[in-house]
Amino acid sequence: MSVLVDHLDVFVGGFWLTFQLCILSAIGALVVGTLVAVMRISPIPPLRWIGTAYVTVFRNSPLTIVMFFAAFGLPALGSNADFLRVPGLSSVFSRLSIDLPYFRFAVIALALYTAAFVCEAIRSGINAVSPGQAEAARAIGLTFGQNLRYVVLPQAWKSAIVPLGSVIIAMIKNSALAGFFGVVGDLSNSGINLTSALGEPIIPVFIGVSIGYLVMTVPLGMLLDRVERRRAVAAR
Amino acid sequence: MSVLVDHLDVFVGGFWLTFQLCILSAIGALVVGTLVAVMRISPIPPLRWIGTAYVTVFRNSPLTIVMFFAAFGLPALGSNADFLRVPGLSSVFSRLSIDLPYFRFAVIALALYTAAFVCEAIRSGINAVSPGQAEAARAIGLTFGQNLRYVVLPQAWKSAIVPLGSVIIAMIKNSALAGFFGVVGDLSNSGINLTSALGEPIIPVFIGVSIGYLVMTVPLGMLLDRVERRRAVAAR
Amino acid sequence: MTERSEAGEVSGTTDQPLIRLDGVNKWFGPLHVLQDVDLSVARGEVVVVIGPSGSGKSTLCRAINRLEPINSGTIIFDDQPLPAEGKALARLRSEVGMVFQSFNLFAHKTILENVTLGPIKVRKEKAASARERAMKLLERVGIANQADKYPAQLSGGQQQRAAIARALAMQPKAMLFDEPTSALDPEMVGEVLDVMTSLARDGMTMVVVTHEMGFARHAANRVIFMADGQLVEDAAPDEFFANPRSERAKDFLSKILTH
Amino acid sequence: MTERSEAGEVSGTTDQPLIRLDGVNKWFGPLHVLQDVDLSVARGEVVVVIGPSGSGKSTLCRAINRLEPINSGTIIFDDQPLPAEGKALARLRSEVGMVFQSFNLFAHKTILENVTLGPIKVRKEKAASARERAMKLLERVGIANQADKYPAQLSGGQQQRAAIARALAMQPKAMLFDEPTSALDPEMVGEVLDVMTSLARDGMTMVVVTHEMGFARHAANRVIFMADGQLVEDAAPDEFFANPRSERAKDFLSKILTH
Amino acid sequence: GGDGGDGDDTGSGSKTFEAGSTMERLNKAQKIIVGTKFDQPGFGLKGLDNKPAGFDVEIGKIIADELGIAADKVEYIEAPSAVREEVLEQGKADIVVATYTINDKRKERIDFAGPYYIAGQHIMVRSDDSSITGPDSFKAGDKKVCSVQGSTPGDNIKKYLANPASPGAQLVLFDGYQKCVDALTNKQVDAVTTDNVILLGYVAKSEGKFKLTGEKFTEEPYGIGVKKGDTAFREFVNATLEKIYTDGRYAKAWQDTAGKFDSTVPQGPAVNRY
Ligand SMILES: Nc1ncnc2c1ncn2[C@@H]1O[C@H](COP(=O)(O)OP(=O)(O)OP(=O)(O)O)[C@@H](O)[C@H]1O
Ligand SMILES: Nc1ncnc2c1ncn2[C@@H]1O[C@H](COP(=O)(O)OP(=O)(O)OP(=O)(O)O)[C@@H](O)[C@H]1O
Ligand SMILES: N[C@@H](CCC(=O)O)C(=O)O
Ligand SMILES: [Mg+2]
Ligand SMILES: [Mg+2]
Repeated sequence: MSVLVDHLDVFVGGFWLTFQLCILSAIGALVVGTLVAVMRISPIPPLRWIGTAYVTVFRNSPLTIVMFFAAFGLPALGSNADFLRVPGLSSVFSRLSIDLPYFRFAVIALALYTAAFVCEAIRSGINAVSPGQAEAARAIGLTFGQNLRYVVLPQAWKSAIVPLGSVIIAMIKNSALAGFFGVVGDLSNSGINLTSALGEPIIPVFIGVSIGYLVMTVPLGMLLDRVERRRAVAAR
Repeated sequence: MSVLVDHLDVFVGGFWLTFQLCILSAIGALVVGTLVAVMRISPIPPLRWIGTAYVTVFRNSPLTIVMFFAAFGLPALGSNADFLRVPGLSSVFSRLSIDLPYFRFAVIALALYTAAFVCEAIRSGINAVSPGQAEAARAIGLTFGQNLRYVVLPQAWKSAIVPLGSVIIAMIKNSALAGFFGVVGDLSNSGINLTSALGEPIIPVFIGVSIGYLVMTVPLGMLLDRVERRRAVAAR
Repeated sequence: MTERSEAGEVSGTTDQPLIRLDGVNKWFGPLHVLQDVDLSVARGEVVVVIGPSGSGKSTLCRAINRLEPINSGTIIFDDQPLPAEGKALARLRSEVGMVFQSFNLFAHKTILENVTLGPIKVRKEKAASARERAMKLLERVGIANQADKYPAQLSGGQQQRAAIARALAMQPKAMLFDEPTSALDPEMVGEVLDVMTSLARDGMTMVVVTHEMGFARHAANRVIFMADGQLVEDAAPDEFFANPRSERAKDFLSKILTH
Repeated sequence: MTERSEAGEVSGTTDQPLIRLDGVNKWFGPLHVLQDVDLSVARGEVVVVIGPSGSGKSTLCRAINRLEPINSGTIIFDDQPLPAEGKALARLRSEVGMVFQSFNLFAHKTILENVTLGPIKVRKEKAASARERAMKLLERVGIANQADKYPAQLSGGQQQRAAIARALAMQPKAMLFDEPTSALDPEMVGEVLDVMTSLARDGMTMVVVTHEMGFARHAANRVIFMADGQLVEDAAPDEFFANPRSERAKDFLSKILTH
Repeated sequence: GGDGGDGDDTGSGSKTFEAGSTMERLNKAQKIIVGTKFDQPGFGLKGLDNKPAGFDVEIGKIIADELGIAADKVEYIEAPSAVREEVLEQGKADIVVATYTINDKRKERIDFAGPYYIAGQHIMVRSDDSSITGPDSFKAGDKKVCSVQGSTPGDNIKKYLANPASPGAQLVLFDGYQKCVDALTNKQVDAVTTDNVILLGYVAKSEGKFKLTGEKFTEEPYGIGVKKGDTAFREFVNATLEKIYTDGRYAKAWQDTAGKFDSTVPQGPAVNRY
């Protein structure tokens, strides 16, 4: 296991990059997922159809495929995802603004894929809000948008938080795929480099990589368990 | 898109292999997941701890890592997963019994990973069975095992079926990773092989691959939606 | 009763009813829930709707502010046909207060926020003035001291009074009540009926679905008896209770009045 | 009452009680739910347990077949201390029938399957003979014609009678009833009490938690009054109802007997 | 063409190119993206310094140099076997130097300069294994072989298998050669097949555990991939190659990298101006 000590810098660097990837993708997924959820419950049928189609496609396709399309389809369409080179953001997330677009592609793929699940988590939260709430809001004259904004969504978030947490945990694990699609130096990719380039034995390296992911996912999972349990007690 | 027509045999072959992989992994995941669920609710604390540890580790690690351990860790430990070369099974699933172990490794990785989620789905089903059922069973003298077998699990399956279905859909999508770990000829791997070596462009190839997965996942998802809706109506 | 006629005069169109339904039909799938309903409610009038369960009372109520769209017929409110959707519908709804059986206070907002949300977001009032008016309304319904609590912290009767204040805060031209007391423990029914009676006395136009016969007798101008989606009877309360014309109303009253 | 003494003689140990609790204590966390409980129930005896909600009646009942483990004291059933777990505990439980307030019929099995499951899986009887006996029991409780239905298709009273048949199918030495009629609509209480009365008459040893004073008066040998985890009073029914000794029992009876 | 400066001349502004040409664009930008392998000892292997090294990398640097771009202005991206055409088509790299066999299928999508080296497919086995003597040893069906997804050797070897139509029983394809080497070490497979030079790198690294067996059985002319239709740029690269064959830079590049595994310095093959 000395590889963990000898190459600690590699693991820490990989962890940090994966962490950045996850933060950015999570933000993207929450924003896009909320929008899609709103589309799916909107009173305008075409919007509903688009929302449903979005969720059906992304929920039912492997993430590898989505990553493939992001990594090879976007460039084929002529995009290097330069819109993600947001000046302020790049000072923290330096990978966003470099010329090589793979980090941006990975963020896009992870965010779009995860958004479908975020949408469903939020929808389940919206369904958990008693219909009387929305009805009362309509009865005092709030429009659809105001109703969502001031009455339904603030309450939906609460019961969506546990499913959303599970979605984010799944996303963190899914981020391990980014290494296959050209993101250099993330946690699982640095594991692969340690083994292939430096000839480190595979098992200890991947134990190290697993620990890196568990450090992110297990505490989040425990937090969710606690929220869930507190909620269950409160519901009695 | 002519690649879809020209290489239809490749896609169909890949689809068939992925289908076999999924069937076998699903069976394994259901069996292991049920066992782990039983461990998690068993009256014997060490079994409970093992069950909880199993679920924590597999739920929180990326599947890529699990696949890595199966494909490179098992051989390092000297196992070629030969116990999966079950004579009868091999006549249907010929890949099980060949010398190359990667198909078996993929089955093991997918099954063990998915089992953690199966366990949680079954546990949620068990929790949905009213405690009075198990109590009545104990009161007439059924042992823990008989109680599970004749009273609790048959009822738990019913409310676990929708979450289990989602777990299986996720597993089908996850099977796309197998191609990265040496399973030759599954859907996503055959897609990759059509590219550079045969000079086919990537986008149409991967549209074909996506269709292959959607053909498996979307109908299953629609079936689940219907079951869920019927259940919701019945519950009123 | 003085203020009431006053209110009528102010609007200057006392002869035109505030609410008018003409040949209204509503189906839920195969179920004909409202059958050719004609009804008009004058400004300042208090109409109580009674009838057996499933007869369509709630649906009637909800049709009036288009929480439930109708299949045919016309509904006219304040001389305008009900708008179909969008901003115009939202405006119409803001002019018709509605009080539900299950209160439906916004669970994540304090009582005060519940009452000010509509004025601020719909009527675009200043927060300060909305709050001030809200406090007056809460005082009027007797729960000013609960303003900063959340709905779950209040008793059912307090919640329902808050819901009435929330509806009043929009300064509606009419109020609809759908069984406002039937989710309440018996000791709390009185406090809500008191508020409603005082509203009626102040000249508010009200349509009230209720089984509280006492309220119907003392506060209503008219009682309407519904059965199977039809308005079977429409009479002054004294007349109706003393002398129901239809068999169904007689039957219904005999069951209801035995406890 | 003839059969009853007969049953006692057959076992040949009439002098030893069938159930004996000695200094039994049970805590739920800080809550002392059973406090030094001593109780013995003779073979063929019918004991009714009454007492206010939360006094520990259900816990007492459940302790007797160890559905609830106790913290200290001993419980002896049929001259054997209760086994702690495993097969021996399962065997003990199969000798003590239990009937729950909420029936707890196995929802995925027909009534007949409910009744035969225990005999086949626990007593290892042949399916055919178990079915035959089950049909006789269902006839006895008056629902033989419902044998192939699922629990959800039966009324509450029918379900509870099926639950009694299920318990009887194990040929238990004693039966425990935990408020067997309190989840029933009033018109169904009678049919269940009738079955219980006939059981008592046939000499079954019974511990019955119930608020049905009629049953207690007519079918019980003894009435036990529990309060706060203690057995406060233990007397013949006539004596108890006519002349409760403790203040608490008096108080409780005055509340219960007013309706 | 350029001004014909030697290897030490890295001055940026000192070169001028025809207006509108790729050469001028790259020179102006003072940056070039080279697609190469990251996992091939001798040709393109990335270390933990995040910089790849090898013969292909040196060729890339020389071309950059001829364009007036300093070595530290060269950016590298990984070009795994399966996606080299995409990397060029989508403009993710300006050139691909990545053990890249010239063939007609690929020429339909991109253009090749070169060849600059002629490799050939070969087979690597464990040193103690004498049962495999060439591709025909796979015909019996009991020997298993590993190669890489989307590579020509992975496709070529199929016709030597017992059942070419369903190769899965004998052939494993990973996304990189290192995984094949692991599989060979752990005895999941009996052989790894790809170009001889790639295998030589692994043989050298293996400290005697692996050896090559039999003879090369194909010719793999390595080219430098450029965007389809960019004839001027292709011609520039071809001219550069011809120049370095003679001025010693080609030989030095070999000696510094792959030469450590195969000391016979290759003769620069004649470029193919198709
Ligand atoms: N959203 C709906 N979809 C289908 N049927 C409905 C719906 N809402 C109401 N109904 C049916 O329409 C009929 C009238 O319902 P409504 O709620 O108006 O009756 P009601 O007079 O208010 O009864 P109650 O006294 O029980 O509140 C009933 O048969 C009811 O089942
Ligand atoms: N599983 C449990 N965990 C914690 N406390 C419990 C549990 N079961 C019962 N209790 C508490 O123990 C006390 C006695 O409960 P028990 O159910 O025996 O009362 P009871 O006399 O049957 O009341 P009731 O007439 O309401 O059924 C109560 O205060 C109850 O809240
Ligand atoms: N030269 C072969 C194999 C080398 C490689 O896998 O890159 C090819 O171009 O496909
Ligand atoms: Mg109603
Ligand atoms: Mg109880």
